[in-house]
Amino acid sequence: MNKVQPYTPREIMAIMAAREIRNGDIVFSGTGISMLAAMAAKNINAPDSVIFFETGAMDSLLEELPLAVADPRIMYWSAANSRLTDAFATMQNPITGNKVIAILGAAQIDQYGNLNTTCIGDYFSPEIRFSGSGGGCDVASFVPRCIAFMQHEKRKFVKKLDYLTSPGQLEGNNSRQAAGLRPGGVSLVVTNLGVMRFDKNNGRMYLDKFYPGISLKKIYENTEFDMDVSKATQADPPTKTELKILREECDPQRLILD
Amino acid sequence: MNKVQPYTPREIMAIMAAREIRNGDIVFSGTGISMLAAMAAKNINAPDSVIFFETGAMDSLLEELPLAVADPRIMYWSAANSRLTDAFATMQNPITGNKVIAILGAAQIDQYGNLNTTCIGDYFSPEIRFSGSGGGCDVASFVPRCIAFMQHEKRKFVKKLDYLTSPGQLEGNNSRQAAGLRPGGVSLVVTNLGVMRFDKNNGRMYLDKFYPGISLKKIYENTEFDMDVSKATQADPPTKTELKILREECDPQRLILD
Amino acid sequence: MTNRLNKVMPLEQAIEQYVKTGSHISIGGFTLNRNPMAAVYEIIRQKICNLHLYAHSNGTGLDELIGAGCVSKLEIAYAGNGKAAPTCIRFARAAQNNEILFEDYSNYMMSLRFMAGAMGVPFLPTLSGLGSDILTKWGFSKSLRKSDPKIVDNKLAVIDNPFGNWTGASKVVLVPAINPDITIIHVQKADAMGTCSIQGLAFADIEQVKASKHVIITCEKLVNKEELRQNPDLNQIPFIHVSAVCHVPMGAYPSAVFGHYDYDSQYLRKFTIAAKSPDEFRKYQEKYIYGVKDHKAFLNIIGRERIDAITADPRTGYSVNMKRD
Amino acid sequence: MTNRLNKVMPLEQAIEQYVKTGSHISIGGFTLNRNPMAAVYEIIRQKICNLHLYAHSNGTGLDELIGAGCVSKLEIAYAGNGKAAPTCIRFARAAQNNEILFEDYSNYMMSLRFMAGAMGVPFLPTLSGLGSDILTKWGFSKSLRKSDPKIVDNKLAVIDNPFGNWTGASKVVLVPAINPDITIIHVQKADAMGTCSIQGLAFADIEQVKASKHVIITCEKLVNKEELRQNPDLNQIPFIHVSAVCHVPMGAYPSAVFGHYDYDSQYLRKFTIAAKSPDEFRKYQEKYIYGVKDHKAFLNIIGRERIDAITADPRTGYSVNMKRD
Repeated sequence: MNKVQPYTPREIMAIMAAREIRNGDIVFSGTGISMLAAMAAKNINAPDSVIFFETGAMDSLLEELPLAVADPRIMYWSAANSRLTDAFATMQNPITGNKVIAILGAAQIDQYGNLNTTCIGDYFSPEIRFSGSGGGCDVASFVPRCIAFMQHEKRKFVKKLDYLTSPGQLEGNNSRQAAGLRPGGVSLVVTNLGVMRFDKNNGRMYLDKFYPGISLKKIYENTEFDMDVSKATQADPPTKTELKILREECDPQRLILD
Repeated sequence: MNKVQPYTPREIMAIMAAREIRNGDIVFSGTGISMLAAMAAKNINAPDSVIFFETGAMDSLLEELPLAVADPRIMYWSAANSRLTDAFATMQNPITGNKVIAILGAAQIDQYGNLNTTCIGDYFSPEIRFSGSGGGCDVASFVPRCIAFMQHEKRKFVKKLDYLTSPGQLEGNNSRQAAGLRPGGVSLVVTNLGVMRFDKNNGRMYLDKFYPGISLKKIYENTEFDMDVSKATQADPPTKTELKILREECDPQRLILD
Repeated sequence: MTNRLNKVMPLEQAIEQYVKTGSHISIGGFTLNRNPMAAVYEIIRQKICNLHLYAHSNGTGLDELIGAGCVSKLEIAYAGNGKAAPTCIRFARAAQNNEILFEDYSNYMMSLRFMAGAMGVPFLPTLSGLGSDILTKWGFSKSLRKSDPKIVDNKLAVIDNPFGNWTGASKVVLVPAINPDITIIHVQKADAMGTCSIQGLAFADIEQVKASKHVIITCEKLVNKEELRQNPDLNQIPFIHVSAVCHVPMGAYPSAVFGHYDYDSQYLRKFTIAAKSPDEFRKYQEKYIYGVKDHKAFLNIIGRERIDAITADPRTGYSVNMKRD
Repeated sequence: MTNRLNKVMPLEQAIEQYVKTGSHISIGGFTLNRNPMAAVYEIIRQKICNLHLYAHSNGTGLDELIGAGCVSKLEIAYAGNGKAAPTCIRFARAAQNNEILFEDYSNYMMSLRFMAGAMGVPFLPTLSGLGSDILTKWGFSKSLRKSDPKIVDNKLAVIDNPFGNWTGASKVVLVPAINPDITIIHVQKADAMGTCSIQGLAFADIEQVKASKHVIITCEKLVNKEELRQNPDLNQIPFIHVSAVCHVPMGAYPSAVFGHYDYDSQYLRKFTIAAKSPDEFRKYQEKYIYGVKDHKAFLNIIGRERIDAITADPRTGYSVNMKRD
């Protein structure tokens, strides 16, 4: 047994996401901590998972951690270098798409796992403008499992998104299906406080795990909408082995960890 | 001035088609005599024409005459080897498609330049079944100029096609446009007797040129539908230079010429 | 799981495992090039029948499968085999004698249908075929379509352009996606996981593979993963699409493989002549298909001389000055 | 004519000839990779404005063009530049201050729109975005759309699947084609006629090129035709699509070119810091863009040391162990 090691919020977030990835998954990775989580899974618990990028690289070797999905580091020693249209087709087609798990970030999330990466305020004259969908809307539309990384703050866990960029369960119940989407969207939310999942029936977010030392009250106070915390248990903290691999093999340059 | 050289029907057909090709044209070539005509144009009168194939090869060197559009000879020293979807997109897109001239064959043609390459008799239970459209229907739908090679026989120049595989002017007048097609389809028919074109207004086939020694009566007798022959003049026979290049440079193995 | 590290198996096993009576199937290549012939002959030897075959322009492989009675339904754009058979003989006979149900599309339509399947959308649009009988004559009846959930309800659909006259198109033809149960292609190089590198034209192989629920790769060379990873720009098919990898040198013979061998025009002509007579055709099949154990034994009958004659010149990728008759 | 034998010209001339005030334009690359930066800077120097820019995920080039006031309308999926700027600074300011009109799509939608343009069809279908605000919030008003024939009447359309529930889809989103007046991309190798070979990921460059009325290629290496013809499988763009070829070594700097140089993370960070302050940004532009004659002069200011630091390692194609901050 490992005893509890000191770890940073970013480290536990990467490990919580990595644990969700199964051997054989095709891991769609966005920018930043997403890449670290994908590499952690591959190096720790899912050696036969396949990392791939919307830009078209499949199963890149990743001798160095890439910092963008167009980083030249992803083009080296991949199984195939293709194009955006190919990469998204791989996810839209359920034959391959159903094996994909995506890791995304967002500025806002609501109780149904819908994401906003577009703006705060009015879309046409925004207070704060963000980067936009990128491939986020596409992935959330196509694949059965998505992990969202979020900072757990009230202004980010909101009752109503300023803009719905990437569909989750829309308005819950069967509204995602009614809109014409396949089952999918965000299925796991990983924050600096805990891990959330979604009720299979009504599509609402609930607290699955809280991190050691984090109170339910703190999570409650940092979430604008009502969230069921009754099923929550404490997360197993990162093990010594997990942290060692994360630090020494996934990001030795500490590009994301710092 | 060259004096008239002996030539075979196949030779004059190849030369008549080649003369229609202009420098700068992108020449879509089908199988057989189409390829010979395309190579003749490139070697004689349109050195900057570009030969390309529905299978995806663009501007192949063609050290040897290919005998099929999937012949490995077209894959050598091309500008790019791509796929069927790319090749047809090049024609469907008017930016490039409007520069394409296609060379096709058919089993039947009607007075509006519609082609049948599918069957004789009932489609569902054919007397004679042919290869089918291949890329013929696509090309005839997309590109502004097509050359059709035909044997000039009454059962091939018919009042009504047994099956309309590749659209020409459909029922004449503006029916092609009304169907949703861009201007295009067969614009020149080259047979063993002469050369036919189409009236800009009503879309009907008329005789443009008859070959030296061929009577209008013979053409009339070998055409099932009424055809205007009033504008016809005698074709200039192949020149010594044209024949020499055709025989010595385009098909020295006499794969098509024999 | 699609990323097993080793998917290599004997061809016999791959065919048995993935090609079933009634399977919806597509095979790679175009007319006389890169048809997966070893797989085709094995399907025939295993007497797998009632296949629903999707083809754009298949030649060599298609006509063998039809000639052997393996195919009951066919969706097709073109059945020809170069100079040897401007129309495939057994295909024409089967159509004329109502031995198969067939439905015609164009090459682009069939390619788009595989592409739609690969993209995971129900259809793709084209401007091809407006005004043609391809739109109006449906080879499969409405009742057959209704009764078989694996056949789409409509052969195709024509809609008004929902974007007005955008790009100059008033009407658009929509062609429905194909997702075969199994696609078999033959490539120059594959590794044990199934990543493939096709040299020369890819035809519609990539779309066919990505549209399919299962994929068998036969390859000229089974190479190390490292060899393929050195230039990922030359690999068109990543392993995630592939179910089985079979190492079958000359596995496309008598069709051509760019960089390896040319098509055997003599064999194709021999096939055409035999195909015209039921008796001769039975003798042909007995000698070259049923009478041999596998593709290696088949190639032994063909003999060294023919194989040498079609071997590709390394500069051009085909057999220079080969007698093609 | 698209097959002139020699399309080589100086970049200044190509930009002047093909990029006009009000042009609808797209540029190649993705965030911090293979943006045609020499061309972007030349557009800025020539003070070409009122551009209508189509982008999927552009970063470096997009933010310079917007920062310089060249862009009045933008159709976009993503504006970010890696670690240096998760959201592009000048883009965000321009959106927040109503200095540009913008309309949002997703990356796949924008890629499909270029692909539709390349294919010559008015739209392509996708299952992306159903239920999202991308479908409901249109950045360009109905009246603007009506008044400008170069803008499509509808941002997109949702239709019921005309093939029943085929492939499991009940509804389909149709996204309209884009056919830019001009696309500019930067590639590793081109010949004088314009045939191009892109090494590494192609992003959506190929679709963008084939969708465009005119195309300018800038290239690291201007090579003989013969060099490209030796391996046509590595050439994604045949010359028929290309209008002008400009030989501009390091023409993507400060973005990366696989096999040649990495992105300059220090330069990108410097740009981000400057972009946050109007005064600093004017100084930045004066020094690096307006104050230099051309890309060569720009690279002279950057200096040998930075260029050596980002030069690609021949094995991996990027700068190994480069400090990325």
